[in-house]
Amino acid sequence: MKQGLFTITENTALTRDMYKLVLAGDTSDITAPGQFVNIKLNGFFLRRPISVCDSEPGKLTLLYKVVGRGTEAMAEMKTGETLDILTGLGNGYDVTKAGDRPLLIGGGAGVPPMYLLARKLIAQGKHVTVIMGFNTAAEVYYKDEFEKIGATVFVTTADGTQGIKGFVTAAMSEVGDCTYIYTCGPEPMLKAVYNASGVSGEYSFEERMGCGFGACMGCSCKTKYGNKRICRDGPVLTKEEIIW
Amino acid sequence: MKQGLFTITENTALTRDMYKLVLAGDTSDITAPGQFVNIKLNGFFLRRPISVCDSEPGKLTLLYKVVGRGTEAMAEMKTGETLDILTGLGNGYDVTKAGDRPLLIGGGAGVPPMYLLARKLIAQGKHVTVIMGFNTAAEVYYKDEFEKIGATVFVTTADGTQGIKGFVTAAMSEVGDCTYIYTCGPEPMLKAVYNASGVSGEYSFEERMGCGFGACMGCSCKTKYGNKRICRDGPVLTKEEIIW
Amino acid sequence: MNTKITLSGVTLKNPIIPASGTFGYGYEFAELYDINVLGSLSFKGTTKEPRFGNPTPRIAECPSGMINAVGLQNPGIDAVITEELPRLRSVFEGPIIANIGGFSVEEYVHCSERIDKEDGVAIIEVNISCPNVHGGGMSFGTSPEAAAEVTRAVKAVTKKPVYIKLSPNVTDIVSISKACEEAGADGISMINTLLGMRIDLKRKQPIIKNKMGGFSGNAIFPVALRMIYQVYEAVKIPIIGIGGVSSAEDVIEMMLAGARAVQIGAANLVDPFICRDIVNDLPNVMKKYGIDDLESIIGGAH
Amino acid sequence: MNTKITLSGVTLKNPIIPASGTFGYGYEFAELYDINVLGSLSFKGTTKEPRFGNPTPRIAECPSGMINAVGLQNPGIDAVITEELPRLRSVFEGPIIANIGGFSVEEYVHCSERIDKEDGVAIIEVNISCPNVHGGGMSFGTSPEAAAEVTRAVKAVTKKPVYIKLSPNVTDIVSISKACEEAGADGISMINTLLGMRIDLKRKQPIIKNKMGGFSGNAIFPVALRMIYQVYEAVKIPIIGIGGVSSAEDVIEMMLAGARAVQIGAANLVDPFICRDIVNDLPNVMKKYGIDDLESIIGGAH
Repeated sequence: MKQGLFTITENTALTRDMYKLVLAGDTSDITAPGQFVNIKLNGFFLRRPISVCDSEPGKLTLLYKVVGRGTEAMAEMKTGETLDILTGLGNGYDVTKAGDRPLLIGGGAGVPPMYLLARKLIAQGKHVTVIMGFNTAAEVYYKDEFEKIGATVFVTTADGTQGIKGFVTAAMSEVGDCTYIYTCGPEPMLKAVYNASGVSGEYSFEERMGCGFGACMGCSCKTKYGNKRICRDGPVLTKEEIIW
Repeated sequence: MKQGLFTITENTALTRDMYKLVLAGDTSDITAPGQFVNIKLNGFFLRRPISVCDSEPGKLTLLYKVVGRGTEAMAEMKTGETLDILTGLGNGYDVTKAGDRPLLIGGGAGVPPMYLLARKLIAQGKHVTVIMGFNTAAEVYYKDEFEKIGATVFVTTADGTQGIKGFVTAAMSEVGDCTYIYTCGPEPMLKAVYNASGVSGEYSFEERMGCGFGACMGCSCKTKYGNKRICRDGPVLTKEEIIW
Repeated sequence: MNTKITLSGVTLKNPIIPASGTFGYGYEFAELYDINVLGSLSFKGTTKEPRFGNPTPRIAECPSGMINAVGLQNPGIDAVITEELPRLRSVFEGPIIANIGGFSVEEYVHCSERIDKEDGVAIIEVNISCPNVHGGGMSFGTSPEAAAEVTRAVKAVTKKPVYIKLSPNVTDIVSISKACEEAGADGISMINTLLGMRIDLKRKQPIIKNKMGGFSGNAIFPVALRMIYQVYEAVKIPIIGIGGVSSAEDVIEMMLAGARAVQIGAANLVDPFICRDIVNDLPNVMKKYGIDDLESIIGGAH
Repeated sequence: MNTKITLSGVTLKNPIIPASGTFGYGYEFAELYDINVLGSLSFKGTTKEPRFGNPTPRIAECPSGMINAVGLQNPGIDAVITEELPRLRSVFEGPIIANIGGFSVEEYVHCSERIDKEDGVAIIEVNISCPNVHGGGMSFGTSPEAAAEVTRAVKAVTKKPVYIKLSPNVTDIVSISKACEEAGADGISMINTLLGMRIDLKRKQPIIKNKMGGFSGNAIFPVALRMIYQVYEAVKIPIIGIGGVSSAEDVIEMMLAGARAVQIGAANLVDPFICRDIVNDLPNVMKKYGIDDLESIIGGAH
């Protein structure tokens, strides 16, 4: 974990409520896809944890959903402003487990961490398939970005306005065999993926956090391997340890 | 009273701890010298009351002393930032009482309201004398500005490093006769002026305020004419009503 | 979109009420905007005799809040009835809440008897929780027996609904609220300020001349909300929620906890237009959260 | 510039102590900075048996603060003594404060007996004020008799100084602190969290699964300061001040109120380096306010 000052270089809407925030600063502590950062906002006591969408030396990309007063304030932030951010939080995904044909499944605001993960896996020569699940076509974002880096992308929408009609599990049957599943999204989606998948995988969970770095025990969960802190021992759990 | 958004056009240090803040915005509710404004600062609950140093249509000049966390934050504010300000607060000085040779006495952070007052009185053809009291030469500010508009200026410093050595009362004897006294400064100074002066006058008081516009009764004081709120019925009291 | 609510038979066009001590007797705010947009207003705490209150300084700042130790400065019940109330009624047509302070049961009774005859006053709010006056106020608010005694005495001299304003500086606010209900209170106003303090690092002495004072502002909202939630489960009489409210969202959150109406206090002192702005925002925020009728959400989080 | 202070004969190089529950057992923070700069640290509240604590969500945000309802998650006293404490002692040479929680007098006694044998532990801090566990914790902290009973029982089984950590959710914290002193407590730690609540407007239900939780952060500083000031006038034993401290200025303000040392709680969760930063700032802030020796300012505002 590192504490650093980042400068906003871009903060734009991708959809009605998903925003892209690009920051310049020290990303050296971000060591795995699936990690998150924790942002201090003026006027709010707790930091805002946001998953890493992409990270390269000096440049951090976050996609965030406006869901409350904190993220509403984030949407108002302007280029040139600086933010106090803790980076390198959480365990992240283990890319060595992928096998040849990993399947990445992101639902709604759970899509962003799949991007850096896909990029890393493709760089290792894997054949990466991504399923992105949304409620409706107007919510779809980042499909082109995934395709640009060489991922095979399936979009699902609950109302059928784009791609496959239904939930992400509807696309899973079309994808066919895969070697490993990496996923992030709302808990009902994670559970559906868990039940529909025949392979091992890593599941990223969300919980209301206090600190984001393991100190407060606010976001604990029970696993088959004992109590874990979502923020520090997670947010990624292996399929084998999950207790629903 | 009006609530308005003002844009910072200048925020610079005059001395080690006195700053000049120039703002663009609606000054139409500032009707008398000696009034004050109340500034909302990010991260602070109460507004900061600051006396008006100068006001013209669209342009407001404030001089403030850095004394705590709030004014420290003010010193960090940058040109282009906007501030939520309540204007037109307090009764202000009554310029019709001045007579031909009014004497204006400001001590330390009590100097600023004397500027607009001097400007208004000079515009009416009065012969204005200003006494500015400081601890030491390094604290002196705005002497040139007062002279530029045609005031006769006496500076006193407690340590004698500039002007007359001593307190403002030391200069009062040199000034000789005056028709009326307008003053603002720390309470011991006001009391010394009160005791040394043979004419009537108006004295501006300071008190810790809650709202600044008369609602909370936080800054009440007793006068010979009954209880008054420094923020609304004051900050200016006439010599005749003061109870020490 | 229905923002109407009723308090003991009194209909308010909306649940927004400036809290006692932050809105004077209303007429000065009426110079800023038409205060008839408000559901009601609770006027400055009034005592039998005129009071200057405590020595100054009597204000200190805190993170997300402030401390005041005004100490019930007011012109006394006679002047309030002959001067302040007529001025208020000339600018406000809605139901008025008369906030009454006191140092003895007799004083509460005296003021309530006087106020009982005033037509514009819809509700009497009895402050048994002022932290800033010695030998009275808060001591009534920290014991169920004393709270019940004041309630019974005031109820005996007025036909108007009587709301008891409770102190949060207690171990068990539930037992105090129940004692008030059993003694005949028509409603509960809660919470008054928390007892707080700040020290000036330069002088190394308390900022407030009286040392301590009443702590209010956004900071106390979670404590107010918790207490309202607890009391809502224990009593059947209506609750006017007070404590750190500064937005329409806060109003809805407090109503979900169990408040039937909501008073805005310290926020008025920072933003004199806030009550008007909350009244204006309320329908939008109701829409955002799928609320058609405010009456329907009272206690909705239980 | 002397920042040294003593607590019941234990010398701390400075009064800065991370508060229990916000610093784990220290060794994870030792990856961030050398925690030997700290005066002491109070480790995560430990109970007889391992505990997962309450169901999640157990965190909610507030203006200038937060609510937690963790509910004493900890690996139990046996694991703490065999695993956590040795790890802590490998990275921290200073005096350790062992924070003990419990649901019965017997549990407090059990944990204290075990801890009594641990060399690195300088002080036992008995938490009788956790708002997040039912049937124990806070109920001991809301009655002078119960507080005294726990104090006597723990004192009987340990030679280490015993500090009782008090709840602010009481009418009269002075009487509780005096009861602890009379029962033999060596010091008072105060305050624990205020009981608070938030409601989620979208779900219209409490954010915290357990409904309520402990409210901490800058918001509660004025309440902590007031209570410390009151208790300082009533007892002779030392007070460790806790509640909303997030700067070296806050430390000095709390010491002026009567605290002999100061714990930093919620602020650690927002800024993991804050204790180190306060230690570094302290000499500068002392200089700014003309303070040569921190011992000399304890209770200075009285």
